[in-house]
Amino acid sequence: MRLRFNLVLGLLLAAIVIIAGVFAAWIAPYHPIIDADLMNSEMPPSWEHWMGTDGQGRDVFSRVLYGAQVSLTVGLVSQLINSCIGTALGVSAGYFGGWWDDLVNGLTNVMLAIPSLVFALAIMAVLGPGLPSLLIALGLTNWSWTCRIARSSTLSLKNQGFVQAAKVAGFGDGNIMRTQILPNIIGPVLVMATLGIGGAVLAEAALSFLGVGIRPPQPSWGNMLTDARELLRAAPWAAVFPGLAIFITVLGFNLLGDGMRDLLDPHMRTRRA
Amino acid sequence: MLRFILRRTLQIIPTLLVVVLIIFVIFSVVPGSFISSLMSEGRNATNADVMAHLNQQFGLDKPLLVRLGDYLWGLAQFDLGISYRTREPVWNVIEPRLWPSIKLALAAMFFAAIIGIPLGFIAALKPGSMIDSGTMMLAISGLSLPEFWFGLLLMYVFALQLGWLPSFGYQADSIRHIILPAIALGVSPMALLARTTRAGVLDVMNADFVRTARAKGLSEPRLVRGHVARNVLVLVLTTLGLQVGSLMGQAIVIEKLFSWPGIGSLLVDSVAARDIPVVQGAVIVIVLWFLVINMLVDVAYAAIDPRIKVT
Amino acid sequence: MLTRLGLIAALSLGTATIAMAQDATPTDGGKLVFTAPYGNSITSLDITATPHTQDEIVAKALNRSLYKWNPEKGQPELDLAESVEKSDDGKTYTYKLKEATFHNGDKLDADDVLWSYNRLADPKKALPGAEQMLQIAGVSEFQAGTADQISGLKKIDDMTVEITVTNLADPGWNLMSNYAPIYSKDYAEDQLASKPNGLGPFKMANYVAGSKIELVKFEDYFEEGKPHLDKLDIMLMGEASARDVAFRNGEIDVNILGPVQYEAYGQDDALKDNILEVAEVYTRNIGFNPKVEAFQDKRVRQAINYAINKDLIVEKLLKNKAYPAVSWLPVSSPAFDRNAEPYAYDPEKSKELLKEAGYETGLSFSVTATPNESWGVPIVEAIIPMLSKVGVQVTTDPVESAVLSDKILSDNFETFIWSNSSGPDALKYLTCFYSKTSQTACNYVKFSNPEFDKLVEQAGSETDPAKQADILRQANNVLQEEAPVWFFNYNKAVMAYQPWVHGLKPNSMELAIQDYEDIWIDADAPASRK
Amino acid sequence: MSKTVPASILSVRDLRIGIGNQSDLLHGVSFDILPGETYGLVGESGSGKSITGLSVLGLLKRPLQVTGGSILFREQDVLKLNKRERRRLRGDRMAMVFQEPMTALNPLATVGRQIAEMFVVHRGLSWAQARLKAVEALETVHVPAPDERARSYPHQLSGGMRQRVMIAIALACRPDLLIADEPTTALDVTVQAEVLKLIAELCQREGTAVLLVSHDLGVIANMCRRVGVMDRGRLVEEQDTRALFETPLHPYTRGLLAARPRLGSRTISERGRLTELDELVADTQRGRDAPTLVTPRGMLAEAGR
Repeated sequence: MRLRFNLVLGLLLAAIVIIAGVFAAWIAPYHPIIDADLMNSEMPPSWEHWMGTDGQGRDVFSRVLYGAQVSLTVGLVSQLINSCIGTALGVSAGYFGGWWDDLVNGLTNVMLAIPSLVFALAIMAVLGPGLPSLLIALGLTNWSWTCRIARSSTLSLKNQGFVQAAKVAGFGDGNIMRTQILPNIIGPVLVMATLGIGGAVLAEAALSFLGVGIRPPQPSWGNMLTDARELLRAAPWAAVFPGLAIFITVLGFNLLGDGMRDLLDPHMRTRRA
Repeated sequence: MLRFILRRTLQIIPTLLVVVLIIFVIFSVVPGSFISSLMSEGRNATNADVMAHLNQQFGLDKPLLVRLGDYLWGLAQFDLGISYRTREPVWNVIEPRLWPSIKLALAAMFFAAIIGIPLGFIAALKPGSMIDSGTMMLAISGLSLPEFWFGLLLMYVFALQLGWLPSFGYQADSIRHIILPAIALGVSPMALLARTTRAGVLDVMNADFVRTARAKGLSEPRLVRGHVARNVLVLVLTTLGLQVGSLMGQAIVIEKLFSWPGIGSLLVDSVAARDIPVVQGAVIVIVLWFLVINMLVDVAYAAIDPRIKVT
Repeated sequence: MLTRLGLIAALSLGTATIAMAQDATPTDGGKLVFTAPYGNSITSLDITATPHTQDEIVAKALNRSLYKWNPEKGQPELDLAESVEKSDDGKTYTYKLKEATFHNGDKLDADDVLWSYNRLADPKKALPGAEQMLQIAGVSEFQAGTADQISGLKKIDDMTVEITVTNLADPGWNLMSNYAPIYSKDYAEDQLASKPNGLGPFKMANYVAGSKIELVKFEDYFEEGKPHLDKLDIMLMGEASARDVAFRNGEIDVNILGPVQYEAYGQDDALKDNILEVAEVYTRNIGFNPKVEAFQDKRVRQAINYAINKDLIVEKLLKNKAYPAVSWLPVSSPAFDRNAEPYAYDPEKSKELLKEAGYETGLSFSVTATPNESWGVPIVEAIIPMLSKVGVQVTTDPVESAVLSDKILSDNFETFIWSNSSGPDALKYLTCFYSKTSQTACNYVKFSNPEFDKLVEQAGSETDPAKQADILRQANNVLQEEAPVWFFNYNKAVMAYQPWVHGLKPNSMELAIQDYEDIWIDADAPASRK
Repeated sequence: MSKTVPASILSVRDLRIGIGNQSDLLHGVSFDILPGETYGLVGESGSGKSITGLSVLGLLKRPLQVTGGSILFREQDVLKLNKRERRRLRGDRMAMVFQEPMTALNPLATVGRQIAEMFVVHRGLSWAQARLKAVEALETVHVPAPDERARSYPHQLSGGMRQRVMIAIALACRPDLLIADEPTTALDVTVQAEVLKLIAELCQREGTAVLLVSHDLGVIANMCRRVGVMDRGRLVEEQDTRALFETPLHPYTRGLLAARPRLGSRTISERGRLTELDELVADTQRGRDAPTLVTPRGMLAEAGR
């Protein structure tokens, strides 16, 4: 099946980015912050600087590598937080029902109604720029879909034989949720998280554009892109490579997520793609 | 139907209340204030007396809870308060931004729909084929571009290099001005729509009733027209609605880039100036838009899908 | 030395360009598409309600003040008054007003002036423009609530106003402010924000909030034969890269340039001849908070000034769109010392000083900075590697602009990088370092130096401009020696304009503020401007 | 003797179905159905009985495809027809009733319209005429208040009603062959009998041959004259129904009979049945043609007499 091709491609792209991020310190030929040489700013790609240098005279290649660390951290951690919140709320709401379900449902609706970028912007305004704030801002604002999926899956699982059986057998609610329900919804949640990674990387770029992203001079792709947007004419490489890195990463994780979904359930009802 | 709308309208209120509360809490702890934003340019120091008077005038010297109470009381009377920045009623500040924002959201959605839905159909007709992989890759690529980056690219190509379209600005009666921002904003919902449509078509094509229709000896065009399209539409409608609903809030970056006078850019400007009443007002408008669009989607559902009853 | 020569050359070049532009006789008619580059919106059409340059750009077309700034001469001059008589004690001024008409047809009279100034100073209205009224006698009583109007303002007859001030300084510096315009007393105040009514050369035709203001020529404008333009559009465009595309595409007629575009336009044959440059009176600096113990030591402050290669930063990062700073006062200031040498780039000396002060290692501080490309985070990013070479660790504390001033005023910073006014009134801006000036006023680094204080006091009571300048020069030199800040650069403002635009002036106060009534377009303008 | 044998309406010969070109799902199945005859195919799920039915109509879904053999319908090999000709046969000459009446109808169209469609497509009637015929069709399947029901949507009908609608659709054009794939499996026991009765009654009246696919031996016993037993893609045994129940020849058939579930306990017993079956029948004996296989022709000759 050709769809596997997309999955493999996604896996490959994601792997490249992960390797680049994990081994940045070994691969990168220069320090991304200190090795700045203003005399050599805006140099085109060469043997010494594979991707040229930016306006500050820093090696774009090294910064793209270290940027992978930041972007991956942002993507993975924020999605981890989202998944945990979403799953915990969704499963418990679906399982217990009642007022708790109503409450979670209401909260989810509120979260859906406030655009996540607006919410993240507000949180960033409070916490100030920086990686931890970004993780919190993006981690707290994107769990509503995960929550919905977890809730609806739990609702349908709740009435199935094995869950009922476990109940009759006298297992505690927490135990049932952990051992019976969680394993059955982990797949879709994982898909959502994988798809969300791309979204988080893009959100980082958008927040950087709005001036509330990662704390410079720490390199992040969003920062690099924002800094270089005026250099598009003079030093296009300073903008092209981080842009490409974002593109590859988001594409990779999206393909991966799509592929995983098709693998898990080819005809999964996708009310929201 | 009317009862349904009424009930849904009432349901909006608690959601809105929570939103107002969240924004209020966030901006009560946010560093920086409207007063400090007055001198952000570093040019002229603002007179301390003026600052004190301003604080007093806007009631910023009152305790937080009193301010919240005042705000909610005003809101109950459809009064959004007075903008710190312009010293006009907030509604006067928001109202002129409304129509441009809606226009942009609808135009972006139009673009997304006319490209995304056919793309999804094409991909789904031969699942697993090269065409499928290709179109999906294209769609996901659209999802993978940072918006401002893509917008800037559009500007360079279509405004500067080709000279076909104006690069920025808003003209009430001009379609040409809306094209580039609409495309830049629409590319990500386009990708989502293509994906949903593809999944939807595959879903429906695998449905039992399509097998029934095949067993009835229907030709493919009749099959798609009579049985597939409407069912896919039901699936796509949710995505469509959610996207239209959230586009107003998502447009921040694009509005800033293209100098589009929408709610999004007003929101960013107001956050920067700590003009809290306008921030509140803008968020309320964005949230309301989302909720109302979703209500409309539900109404549309009822019109298309007989299984859904609206009471 | 070389830099300064270059600077002077550049200055004269700018003037030359303008002189050329003014050679031809203005022709009337046509449309100008101007840009307001400091954001995507303006705050209010009522300029008295806001302190932002972005709004001033619009207000300049709509309103007139008693005085106006003459960019060519570098001093205020009468605008709405024909003549002024100064009393012998130098504190009472009698103005004979010009015949002028408001956009709604009202005629200007003395009551309008009194009403406008009283309104500005009214504490209940809390208008930022109140700042400009403080020099007038009786304002403090009025603000304190012990008087129900300003006693220093008197109507002599319908067209004559007498203003009494509290000190010897020329009130023109305050009353020329675009933030202190004359409004009509008979016009509904609540209309000002949406339907402005001024004395300016253009009146409102259409305002698209967050996008643009369209203005049309005001036929009854009081200056004969002006304005030349029929229409004036002001586009609100904060995003520089978007402005660049629009300018190159011919959609806008002027573009305030950032460093990158300054360099690019200078290298572009099609654009390089239509660039207007001016040394603006802003000094960009990093202020050291004496709260940090190390910064109480003059040697540390000096060491930092020595450690940073500001010429390189100005050249490479700002693309020479700035003049490396010597000290606080800018080159154009009469009190600027032409013989003063800036801190040289000398890392060795810096290390020595740090060693003497006991900070050979271990000094680290953060710089609170906005994202601004010329005086914000990018500059801090550039000094990080430089200071790390002398053993000083610098981190960034990026903030939004509203937070920057908040943090500074509440003394919640180690250092900040900012751009502050440093002219044209040298005394006013040096007073910011006077020890009795509070941090919330403008002594952000809580500078306190007896020698400096004495000089400022002396200058304040000196009426002879030449002598005053002399004293201020000394004060400025003390400031340089004491280095309460890192002296970074003086801004060079750059505006690119389309070849058919004439009459732009090198306004050193703020280049984006132009006398619209003097701008005109020639026959080469494209059809869309006719 | 061969003169007494009427030409079979459907004649499947050595039918092979697989994924790609490997025939690993159906390994050569042959059987005949005479006009008006009801023929049963019985077997566990996964034995290949359903795809056999689908392949006759040409509804196999990719990647499944027919890899060999022939399907003669009215002495014409439908596998050799082009897509269009084959489509014309579907619904018109051969029709199908599916297992799940809940999902087999388009939820967004009225049942009237879904029946009427048959007349529009195959008889070229206008929608208005077709609608009248649809009401008639509903009447024939004993749907009360057919006029009103025609305007209903599937979700407004009970499972049994829906299956009646399905039957109305299938028999609308009076086909020669009806393939009923587990037509009652998803229905309540009480309804099952009625629906089966309806199929039997209508087909008898019109002389429609029926290929009844079911795992339920009870259903087969009630409806069919002859039964084919399928296991693992092979037709392991074919007999007259009564004979099959009395003297099952193949060990698998014996196992199947022994493990016969109690009626009505479908879902849960299905699991149980499988395990039981595995215990009852040795793996080596499964999926092989029994040496005792009675040729269909021989039995038919007897039946025709």
